[in-house]
Amino acid sequence: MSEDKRINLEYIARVEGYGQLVVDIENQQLKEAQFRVLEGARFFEGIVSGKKHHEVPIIISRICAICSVSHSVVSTRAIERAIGVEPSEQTHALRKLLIYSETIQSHVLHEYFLALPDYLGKTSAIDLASTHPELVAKAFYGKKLGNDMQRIIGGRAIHPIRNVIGGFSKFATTEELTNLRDRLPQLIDETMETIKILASLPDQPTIGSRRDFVAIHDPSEYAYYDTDQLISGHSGPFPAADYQEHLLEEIRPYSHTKFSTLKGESFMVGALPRLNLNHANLTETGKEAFEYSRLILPDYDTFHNNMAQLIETVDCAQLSINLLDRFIADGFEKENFEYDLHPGNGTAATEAPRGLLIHQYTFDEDLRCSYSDVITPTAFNQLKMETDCEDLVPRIATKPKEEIELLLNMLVRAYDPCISCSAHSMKVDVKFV
Amino acid sequence: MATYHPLIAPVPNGEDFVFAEVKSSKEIAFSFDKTKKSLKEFLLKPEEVLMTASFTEGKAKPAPIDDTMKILFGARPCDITALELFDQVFSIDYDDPYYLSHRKNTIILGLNCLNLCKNGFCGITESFAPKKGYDIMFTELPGEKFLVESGSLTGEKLIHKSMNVEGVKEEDRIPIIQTFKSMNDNLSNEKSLAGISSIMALDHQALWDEYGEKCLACNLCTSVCPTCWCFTVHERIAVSADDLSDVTKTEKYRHWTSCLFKDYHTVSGGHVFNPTTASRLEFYYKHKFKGIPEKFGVLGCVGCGRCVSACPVGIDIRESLERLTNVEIDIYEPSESSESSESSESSDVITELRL
Amino acid sequence: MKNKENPYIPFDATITSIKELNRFSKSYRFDSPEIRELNYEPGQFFEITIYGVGQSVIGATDSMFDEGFELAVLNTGGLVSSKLHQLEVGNVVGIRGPFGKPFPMDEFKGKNMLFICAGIGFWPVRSAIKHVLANRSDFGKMNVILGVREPSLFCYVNEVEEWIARDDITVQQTVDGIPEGEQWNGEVGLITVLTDKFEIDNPEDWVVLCVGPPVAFKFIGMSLNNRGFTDDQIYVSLERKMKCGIGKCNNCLIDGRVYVCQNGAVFTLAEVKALPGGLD
Amino acid sequence: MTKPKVGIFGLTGCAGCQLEILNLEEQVLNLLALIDVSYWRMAQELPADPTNLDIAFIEGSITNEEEIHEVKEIRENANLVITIGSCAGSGGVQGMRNIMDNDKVKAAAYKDLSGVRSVPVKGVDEVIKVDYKIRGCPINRDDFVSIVTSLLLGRQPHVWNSPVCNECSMQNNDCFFERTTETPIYRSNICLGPITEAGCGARCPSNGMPCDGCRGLTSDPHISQLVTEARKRGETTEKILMLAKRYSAGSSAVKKSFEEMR
Repeated sequence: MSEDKRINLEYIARVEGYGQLVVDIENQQLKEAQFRVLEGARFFEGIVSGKKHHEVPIIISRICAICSVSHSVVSTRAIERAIGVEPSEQTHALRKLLIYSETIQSHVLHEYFLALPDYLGKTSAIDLASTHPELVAKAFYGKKLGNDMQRIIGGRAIHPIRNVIGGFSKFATTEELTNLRDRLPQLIDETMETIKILASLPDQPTIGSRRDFVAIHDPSEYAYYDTDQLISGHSGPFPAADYQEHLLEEIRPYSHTKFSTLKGESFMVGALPRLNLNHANLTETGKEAFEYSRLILPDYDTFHNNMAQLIETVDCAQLSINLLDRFIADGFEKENFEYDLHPGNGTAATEAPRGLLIHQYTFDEDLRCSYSDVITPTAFNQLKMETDCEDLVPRIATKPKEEIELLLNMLVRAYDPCISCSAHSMKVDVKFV
Repeated sequence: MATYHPLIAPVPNGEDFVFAEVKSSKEIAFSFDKTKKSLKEFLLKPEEVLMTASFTEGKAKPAPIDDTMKILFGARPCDITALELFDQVFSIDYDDPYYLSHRKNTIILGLNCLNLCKNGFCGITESFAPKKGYDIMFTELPGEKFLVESGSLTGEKLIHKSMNVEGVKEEDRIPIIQTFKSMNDNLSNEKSLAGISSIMALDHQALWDEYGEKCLACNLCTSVCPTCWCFTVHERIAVSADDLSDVTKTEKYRHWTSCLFKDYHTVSGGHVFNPTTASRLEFYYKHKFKGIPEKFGVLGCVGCGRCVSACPVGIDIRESLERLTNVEIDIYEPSESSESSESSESSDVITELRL
Repeated sequence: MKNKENPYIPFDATITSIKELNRFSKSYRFDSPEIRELNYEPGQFFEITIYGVGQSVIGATDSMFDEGFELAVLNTGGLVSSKLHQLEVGNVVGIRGPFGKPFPMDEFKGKNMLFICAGIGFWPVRSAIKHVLANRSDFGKMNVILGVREPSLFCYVNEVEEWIARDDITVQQTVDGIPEGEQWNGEVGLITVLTDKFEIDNPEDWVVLCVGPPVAFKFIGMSLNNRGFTDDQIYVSLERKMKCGIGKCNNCLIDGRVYVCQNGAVFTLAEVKALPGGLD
Repeated sequence: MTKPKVGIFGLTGCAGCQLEILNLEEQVLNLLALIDVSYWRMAQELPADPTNLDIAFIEGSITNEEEIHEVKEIRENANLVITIGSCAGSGGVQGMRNIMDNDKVKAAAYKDLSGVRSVPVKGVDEVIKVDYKIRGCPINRDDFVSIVTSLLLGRQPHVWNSPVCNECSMQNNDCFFERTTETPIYRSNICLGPITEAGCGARCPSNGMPCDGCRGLTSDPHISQLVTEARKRGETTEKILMLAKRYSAGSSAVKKSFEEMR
């Protein structure tokens, strides 16, 4: 029996921002899969042009609220490289702490509110609250802690204020840091339990694919923040500044959208790629979490991105404890903001919760922005979402339409896509069905 | 007794000094010019809940007043002079229980100025030697000693209980008398604001217009001023993002406001009584130099010069007073060396105080 | 109020009845043990707190113990008045007061009384009118002039008709204009069309109580001056922003020195004219 | 008290204001006890019902024809329309392209413009009647809670009616204008506190950064005085106005305020 199905998952709920996946299935064959963004274009690269160096991070963090810390951190870092600022080790450490906070907050939100309800047969977090109140309580605990960390270190949970070019405009007090430090062990314990629960759930969907992945890489630590190197699973490391040469953007005939490719192929960024590429540098606590997860690396299964996020939540909590202990013991040094600024070009790459994030800027003699390029994780992942459909659909094409819909939804959600951030860099061609 | 009460004292804050709670006398900045803001925030809180009630049932009851005894060290003579006005304001006709409670529970330890401070003109306003308003007034003497004078029973008890007191020798007083004399001679002998109140009744429109063109109406001057006490009262539903459980909790609260704001002059229905910044500045000066003297018998300005330091656009009350009264006011810029030099040494005496 | 421990705390009062005065205004009657003890005089005002919403200053609209404690409220669309207009019988509000100087009714004994009420200015004047009616033999002649924007805005119409029926009080009414669909056979024009032709014999025997928008005081004052009244015979009530009601918060200050809440709100026109900005 | 039916809608923006609502954390459940959220794409699976709403909250600005159509539909289906954040209130940061060279802006972001359809950025009230605006970029959750509870109790939300300086001066913040010393590399030497509506608790100044006006103008902004002062500090009028419109270039009311000032 053959049946033509056109599955139009308009407004894939429970992702931040609004997107649309259109999948045409004909004779149990995938005819076309297109992931589209319904949000309007915002032209951020255009808006920051002509703006002074210190204005750019404030504006550019508005690309995406949930990754606003990453945008703020990576933009200040890229601008510092461009105009000749080399901040202190303390600043780098504080920025890492900010990124860990954001990763915890974002991963917890995604796992408990957006992904787990699918695995437990629920339609929403509100639905989940009625049957699994303990999971919802864990979610609120972790999310609130992540947010409080961002508030205390960055001055605000969304669009941080204190992270500025050259350092931080204000520091947290020892009391505030101690409060955060004391709350983190509970997050680690609770996340470990959730990892065990997820690892034990039977009949989880899988996808058969061996496509490549990319993340930033630092030989000495599990990198979340600003390294010189990018690394891919199949072809090894390359300099982050050369990202445009390696991660080519191409136009495909069936779409107006730009696609990032690695050697012409789709690739994934995010928690699972990071785990695959950098797992050797997990903290001891992170390694313990990895043991509980029962994952076997390399792991190409997009659905396992959810598990990787939970492992990272534990790892980030441990890394945060380490940094907080240090700041509680040593306090903060007053920053030195004295630099002779010069025009120039700079690139920075960091790991947003949902994957690789690259900013590049050029500043002119007047220290005004003359060129900028921002590539967000969802933009990197867009082609991979489509090729995953090619991998997944043949395995599920005989199932009922509702089940296919659910599985495709789960697939897209596993990427934790943030459509607000991709809206500015992707072309939008909306077909309302 | 001092050991057991929280101590508020001047501490460095960027380029300024502010009053803050200190844990040890080491944190105290003894050689401070003056604090950026006056001490009024400890007596008339920037925001204070007056009453709590239920949205549907009323049953208003006074909000509990924080009446822990505090010690405030480092009040300058200008600050203490201003308290003479505040004490009247908040007890005349009706007692203000909030102010009076904070006042009663704050032990004021004054510190006399031996130098003119930046932008200060207390000689003109004659507010450099208050006779009352403090519990103890300290004056730094040569040789790491302080002259202490009690201004209240509490102060007297405190001196005898907590300090090693030796008799005052007449020569100890000489430098103080000289300083006070020089402030008097240099500033207020032939220069005085007597008659300012009748001068204020005249038309100075050109001056107000000129300042109105510059003024941002930001209220920094009124917020640092030790003699500004305007407040506004609002009701709110006291539901926070951290507790949405009872949405009928309500509060009546007050917070500082400023006569420079449009809202201050706007009545129900939208009419604005002083629509221009110029007219609001006129109101501001008239209140300080006519309204307050008439009602309370003191000037509404203690010459601390904080508003001069605070004004973002450089409006200078000394310049306006000069133009209003034709009395020239010396502008004093302290040099590095003229600031009090004995900081760490003098802490010994204070340690004995066991603050 | 003087001896109350905390002058900022209102007492609770329950709304016992609500009357529609016109399409923008309602009057409210309240009751509570405190209200039964209340002592106030015409021209004084109260601060009404809607818990959680805000507070507003409203002049008393009736005389003591005549019909109970009543306040009339125009819905200006503001925070408090719009919420007050949603309230129902049985709802609780907070009341503080009375505040301010009253009309010096004792000083007026033996005088002829002219009441001039522009728009909602009628409400506070009504308390003085009722006081005079209740002590009618203490006063001489009594004239009431009412002016509103359009006929449908007249308030307390039945009561005014009762006054008109009496022979010891003269009532004159005018409207600024007659919108389409409304009926009006009386005078048309600003309130000064009535004051301009007000007949008096000995101006010094008269006292005028005039309440309305401050801008009207200027014109009414001129008109009355032309009829032979001096400014110190004309009593007005001023409106300003009031927050504390007890001379502390400074919001109602005029000219940096006169507290409307304590030195007023009743002033003679002479006092107001001597006050820069008083007639703004 | 019957629970009001609420819809939360997102147009073009960063989703931060909706996220700030989620940031109520466990209090979200208490909020749900007060209101019936019948439409919220960010947190709910379909089916959702965007009709017969008591309150519609709209986040994000209007940037294309579809969104114009969408807000009109929301207005028809809702008793009260409340915008959340500066995008919906006045265009948000993306609105800056309205006052820049639009073609250059677009070309800097996309090499091929053939597939991009957009209209000038608009705040929601440019297209439909808005009953209330919750200010800020992003909004803060206390504001949101205070406004929602106000509406539930039939009370008009509180308006500050004074500049950020009012709240800032109650704290021990240094005034950015007061200092004559050199401006550090990381910030502007202009603070928009004097012309910006209070209510944020002077968030940015309290964190060492000048106010950049995300809450919009007060009812009484002293713009010309601010421009005069900023010019004395070496800024051009053009730059000051660009800064002042960072979050509000999609509002014709704001445009008018600035034109009146000239």
